[in-house]
Amino acid sequence: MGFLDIRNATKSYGQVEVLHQVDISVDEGEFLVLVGPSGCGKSTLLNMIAGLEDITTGEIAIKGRMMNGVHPSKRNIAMVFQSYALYPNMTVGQNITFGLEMHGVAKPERDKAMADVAKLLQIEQLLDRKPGQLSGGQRQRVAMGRALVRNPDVFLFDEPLSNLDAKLRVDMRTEIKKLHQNLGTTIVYVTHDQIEAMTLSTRIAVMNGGYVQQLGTPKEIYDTPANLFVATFMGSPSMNLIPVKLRVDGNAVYADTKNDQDEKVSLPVFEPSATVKSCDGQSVMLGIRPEALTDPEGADQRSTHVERIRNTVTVTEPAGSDTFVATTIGGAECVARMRSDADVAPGRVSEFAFNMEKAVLFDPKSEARIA
Amino acid sequence: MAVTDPAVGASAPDFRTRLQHWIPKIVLSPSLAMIFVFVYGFIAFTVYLSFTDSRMLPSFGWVGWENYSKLWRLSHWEISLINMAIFAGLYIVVCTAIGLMLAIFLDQKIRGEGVLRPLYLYPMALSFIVTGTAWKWFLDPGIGLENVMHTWGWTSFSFDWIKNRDFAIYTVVLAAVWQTSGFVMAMFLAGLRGIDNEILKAAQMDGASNWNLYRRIIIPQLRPAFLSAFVILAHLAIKTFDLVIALTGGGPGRATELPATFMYSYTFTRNQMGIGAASAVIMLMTIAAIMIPYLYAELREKK
Amino acid sequence: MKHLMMTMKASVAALALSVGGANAADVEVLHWWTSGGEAAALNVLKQDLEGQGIGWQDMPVAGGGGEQAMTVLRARVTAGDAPTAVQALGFDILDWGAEGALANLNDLAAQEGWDDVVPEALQAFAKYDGKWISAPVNVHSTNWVWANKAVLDANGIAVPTTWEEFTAAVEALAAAGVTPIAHGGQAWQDATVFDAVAMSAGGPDFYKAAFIDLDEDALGSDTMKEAFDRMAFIRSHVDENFSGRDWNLATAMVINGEAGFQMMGDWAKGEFLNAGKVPGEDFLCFRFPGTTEQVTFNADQFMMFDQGGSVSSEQAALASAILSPSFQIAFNKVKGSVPARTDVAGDELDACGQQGMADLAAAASSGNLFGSMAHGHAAPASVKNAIYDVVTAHFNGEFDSETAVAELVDAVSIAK
Amino acid sequence: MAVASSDTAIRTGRIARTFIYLVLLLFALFYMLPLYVMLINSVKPLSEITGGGMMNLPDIWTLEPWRKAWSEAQIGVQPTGLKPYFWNSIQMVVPAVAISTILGALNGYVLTKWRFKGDTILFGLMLFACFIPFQIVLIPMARVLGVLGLAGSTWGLVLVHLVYGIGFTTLYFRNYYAVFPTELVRAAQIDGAGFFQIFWRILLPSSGPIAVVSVIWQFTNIWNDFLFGASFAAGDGAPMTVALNNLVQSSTGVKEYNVHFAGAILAATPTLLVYIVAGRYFVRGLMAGSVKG
Repeated sequence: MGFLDIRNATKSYGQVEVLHQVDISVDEGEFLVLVGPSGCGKSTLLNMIAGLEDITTGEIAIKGRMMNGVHPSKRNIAMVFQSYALYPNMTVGQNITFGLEMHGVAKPERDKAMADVAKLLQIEQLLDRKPGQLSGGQRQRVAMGRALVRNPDVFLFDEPLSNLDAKLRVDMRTEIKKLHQNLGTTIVYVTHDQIEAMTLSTRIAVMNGGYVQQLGTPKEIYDTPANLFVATFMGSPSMNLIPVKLRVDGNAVYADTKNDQDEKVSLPVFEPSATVKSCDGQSVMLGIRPEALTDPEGADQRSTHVERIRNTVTVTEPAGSDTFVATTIGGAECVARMRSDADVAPGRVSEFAFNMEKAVLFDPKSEARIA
Repeated sequence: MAVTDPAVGASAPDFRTRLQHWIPKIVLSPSLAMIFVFVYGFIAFTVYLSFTDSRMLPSFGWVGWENYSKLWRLSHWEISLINMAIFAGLYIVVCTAIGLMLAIFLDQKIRGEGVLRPLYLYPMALSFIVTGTAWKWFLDPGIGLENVMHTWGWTSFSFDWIKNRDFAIYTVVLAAVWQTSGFVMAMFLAGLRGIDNEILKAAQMDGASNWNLYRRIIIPQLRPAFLSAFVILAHLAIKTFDLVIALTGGGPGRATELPATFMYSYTFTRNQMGIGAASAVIMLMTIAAIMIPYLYAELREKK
Repeated sequence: MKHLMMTMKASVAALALSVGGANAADVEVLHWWTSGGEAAALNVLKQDLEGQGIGWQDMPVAGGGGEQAMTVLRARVTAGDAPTAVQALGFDILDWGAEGALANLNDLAAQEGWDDVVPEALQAFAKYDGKWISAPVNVHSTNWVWANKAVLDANGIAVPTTWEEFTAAVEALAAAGVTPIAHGGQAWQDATVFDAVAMSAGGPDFYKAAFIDLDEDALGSDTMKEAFDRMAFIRSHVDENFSGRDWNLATAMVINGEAGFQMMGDWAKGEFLNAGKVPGEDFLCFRFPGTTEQVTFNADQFMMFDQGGSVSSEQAALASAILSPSFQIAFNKVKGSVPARTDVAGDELDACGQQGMADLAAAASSGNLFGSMAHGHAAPASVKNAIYDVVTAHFNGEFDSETAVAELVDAVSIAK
Repeated sequence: MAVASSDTAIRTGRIARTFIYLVLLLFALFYMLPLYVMLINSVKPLSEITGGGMMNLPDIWTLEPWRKAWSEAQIGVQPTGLKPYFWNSIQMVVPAVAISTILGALNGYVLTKWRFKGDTILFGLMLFACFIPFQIVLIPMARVLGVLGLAGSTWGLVLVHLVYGIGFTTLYFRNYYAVFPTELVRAAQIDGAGFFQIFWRILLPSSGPIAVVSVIWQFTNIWNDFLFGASFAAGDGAPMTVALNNLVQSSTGVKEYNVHFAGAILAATPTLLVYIVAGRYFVRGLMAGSVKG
């Protein structure tokens, strides 16, 4: 049993089930990120944890205490909203202490808690201002202060950074991460930004269409996505998917496709499992991330399974640290991530190195990874 | 930890949550109860009365459709319906047009807007018990505008609509427009002030003339203001009663009778409450025919 | 809440007994006499009652010749909170009598001998089913013509006594460039003229048949067409701005010499007196030509609402005070009308008032006293208003005389 | 008003601006006309009015009609003027406006922030109730008030105005709260605030503009009502409009038009004041919600 348990939780509006059988257990001190495109049900799930939406079936428990039907204020949670939801008619100080006041905490205690939080977030000079007079980043801090001051069991964040500009977003991201490391609190964090998900979390739940597609550490999600959706949603640029035909040859399995000169290409699958071996002659998708598809010099030196293919470069996009190179393999558009000084030019045929240790296979019908 | 409540651990909702669940409905219930009794209950009562032989006071002898058949035989009723169509149509269109025009003009950074706005708005504050008399005088050719023009030397000027059977209804429209167009102006002004200026700038970059800017960009964005204005105006048009009584008393002849004056006169001064109730039912059905589709569209959209 | 419950219980009890809302020793009086003179006159009554220790709760609701007050009365009765006494006219009294809502004043009437002093035609509206239910205050006669003497003299016109003389006088005035007839185009004013015109065109029997008995033959007769033709004549001799004009502005036209005649009830006299004019010297009053013998009337009365089966002592005192000769004279002097009882001396009234009293007494004894259709003393409200509709429509040119006759028959049959 | 439009993107030429000013001034004259007629005639002796020339300035200026209308004119049997009735109206209007506005605000709050199944239909029913013509409810209303024991009392009138005003106040507040961020309510819930605390501490302090709209609307309608005031108030508890009507209407008496107009302006003073004082907030309030839907 975890610190926060979501057991078989579903949510329906009338006949329509919008969240299906969610099962997640979060340990104390974990940073769980719910990520997915809009409408995937991540905010609904967060609101169910907060008690802002009813749970249709299933259970949610915090610290072993059943939360179904418990009022939000009795769950000992705090929430930071996308719009910050600062009370416009109250000063920053009043905003921060409102929750304590509602819980009947005495004034001296409230003031002390407020002072501590204000110091932690460096917003002492803002305490007498109204939210309307604050910048976006300041509002964000106040919203976090309001959550922190309650010292809750679980922090809930609902896309807290999406209203900030790019630079501020990165700064605040770091700050949230620091807070988590320093305070060791349990956090459930909703975002549609996969970079936020990767950088902040200790575990990620990727959601789509009301289902949890995959639950795992950032590394698991990134390296071994459970299905095509997770593979394409996480990572930028997203994973290349090349249609191939599997060919079993003794103990080895080859993924056959063609380059853009209509030459046959055979890529040996790294350490094929029994399942893979049973797929002789089947058409599948080969997934390979851009950083595993490079120029030969830039290929991972530790990898023992680097395969080279000659193919025509269509577009090059120098991005400073790297150069992204587009090409067409087996009819699929692919992006390779090459060193910035790689010798490539549009229209020229170059060598592309496949790090087959990082390649994964998907069944195109079920979209699931072939493990 | 600020507050925890270790005692509560059951799976049933706690008392406070259940209470919170019921409070909104409890808060709403007195208003709903009042509306159901005083509006829908009374409507039901009126429908019932329309099938009875009530004359001076409600009585409960069932007469079936007799009141309705009598009602449709009355030329008086026919006149009041035709008048309603003319009045409501013109009133709503003219008020909207004037209100929109004034709002657009006032929105051009006009000096003295602060003075003009209350001037346009104040008629809404006055009751027609006496402004009706002022209007009556003003429209009266013998003492009002026509007379003034004549004394100023413009002897061919003629403005005798209020005395003319065919035009009197337009004077009712005029006075009604006077009363509410300022209010409509305020609604449109509010709508205009809420439009994002960046859109306007973008449209100007695209080379839109002022005329096109309003026609193509701004006015379409005022849709909510148009709808609100329509509801308010339609409701005022249907309830128009004092104005007619004060301005023309339904005359000349019966030229400015409206359904509301018809209903009042049959119910209260002619002791034919059954026919009055029947006319009220027809009025309500007309209102419902106009309003229910509107409400349906509006409320469904917002959901 | 508890208080509310108690009030509710109390009021339910009150409803059951049908007791009025006023305090035990108070009379609550609903009326529409709010203009200066009328109200002052009514104040005489109030002081009289207060002298007897009876409080007066005033409930004035003006407007539309009592229409507003009647609407309010219905609301009050429906609420179970009827006023003690209510000013009312003609058929409204009988209608309330028929509802069984009014008190029986027979004992008082017998004691004070009302039957002998109140004209029979008036009694018809003060009694229901043989019981006195209201106390008459005054009698207005409606078939008066008011004329500016200077204007008439200047054009060599004598007081016309027949329709022919009247048309000649009117045409003479028109030729002289004076507006012959001052008129206000409101339904009730049109109907007031119509009353007199119909009476002069067809005589008393026709009037009674058409407006009181609502006889279809009379309503559809050629005489009725003649009456409408005469209305058309009058219509063609009023000024252009007549429509919607208040009657007193029409009276002002006569006072100012802008017009020669006005057909209006005796209340118009107040306007002349108020303007400092003297009857017989500055202005003339005479019966509408062709109706010299007849009087069409309307009478203000106070209905007494039933107070739990018997007449309360306050009501009796009020009714008695209303019919006392001193009040009758004091009030009618101001109001322009004449006393409802024919046995009081009219010395205090002016020339027109004295003539009115004499006419009334004569008409009452010769059977020439009729209720005015226009003022709700000939036919019930529904019929009255149906006739209004036709008369006004005709007067404003919507119908020609022939159509008007047909419409009249039809309208009356629907309203009956 | 210096909100939002300080940066109007539209520029107009000199000729167009002259035209605009001309039109605006013409309409200002049009709106002022009846008030001019009333004012001018309220400071003339009666003889000047009946002598014709109702549009002319007075030859003799007098404030006598005003004094008479306020304290001397015959309203019923007693020459009290409008003075005593003013207080009656205040006693009726203040609670009716206050209660209907508060209830409207609460209803709007429930209908936007505490949605439940069927709430839209209930709101539709409340809104449709705005359209009921008052004349048809008179008789059944009298009966109900009689049964409740409220006939002829100020509280009865307050109830009547409450019932027929609540649809509008609910409409205004609902539209206003519809655009009020729901996240604030959720944040407050998590902070532990209850239904009324959220309303009182979070929503109400931000409701100024729409409250102005609601109050103006209700105040004007209730103050100017005649039908209910005449039917459901006892004689000396009658509101101002009934007294004014008694002053102005008299079927067979002398009409003192100058006193009538003075009385009319006196009776309208509170509503005029409300429009002038609160008018600037009015457009702002409308802007803040009621026309945005």
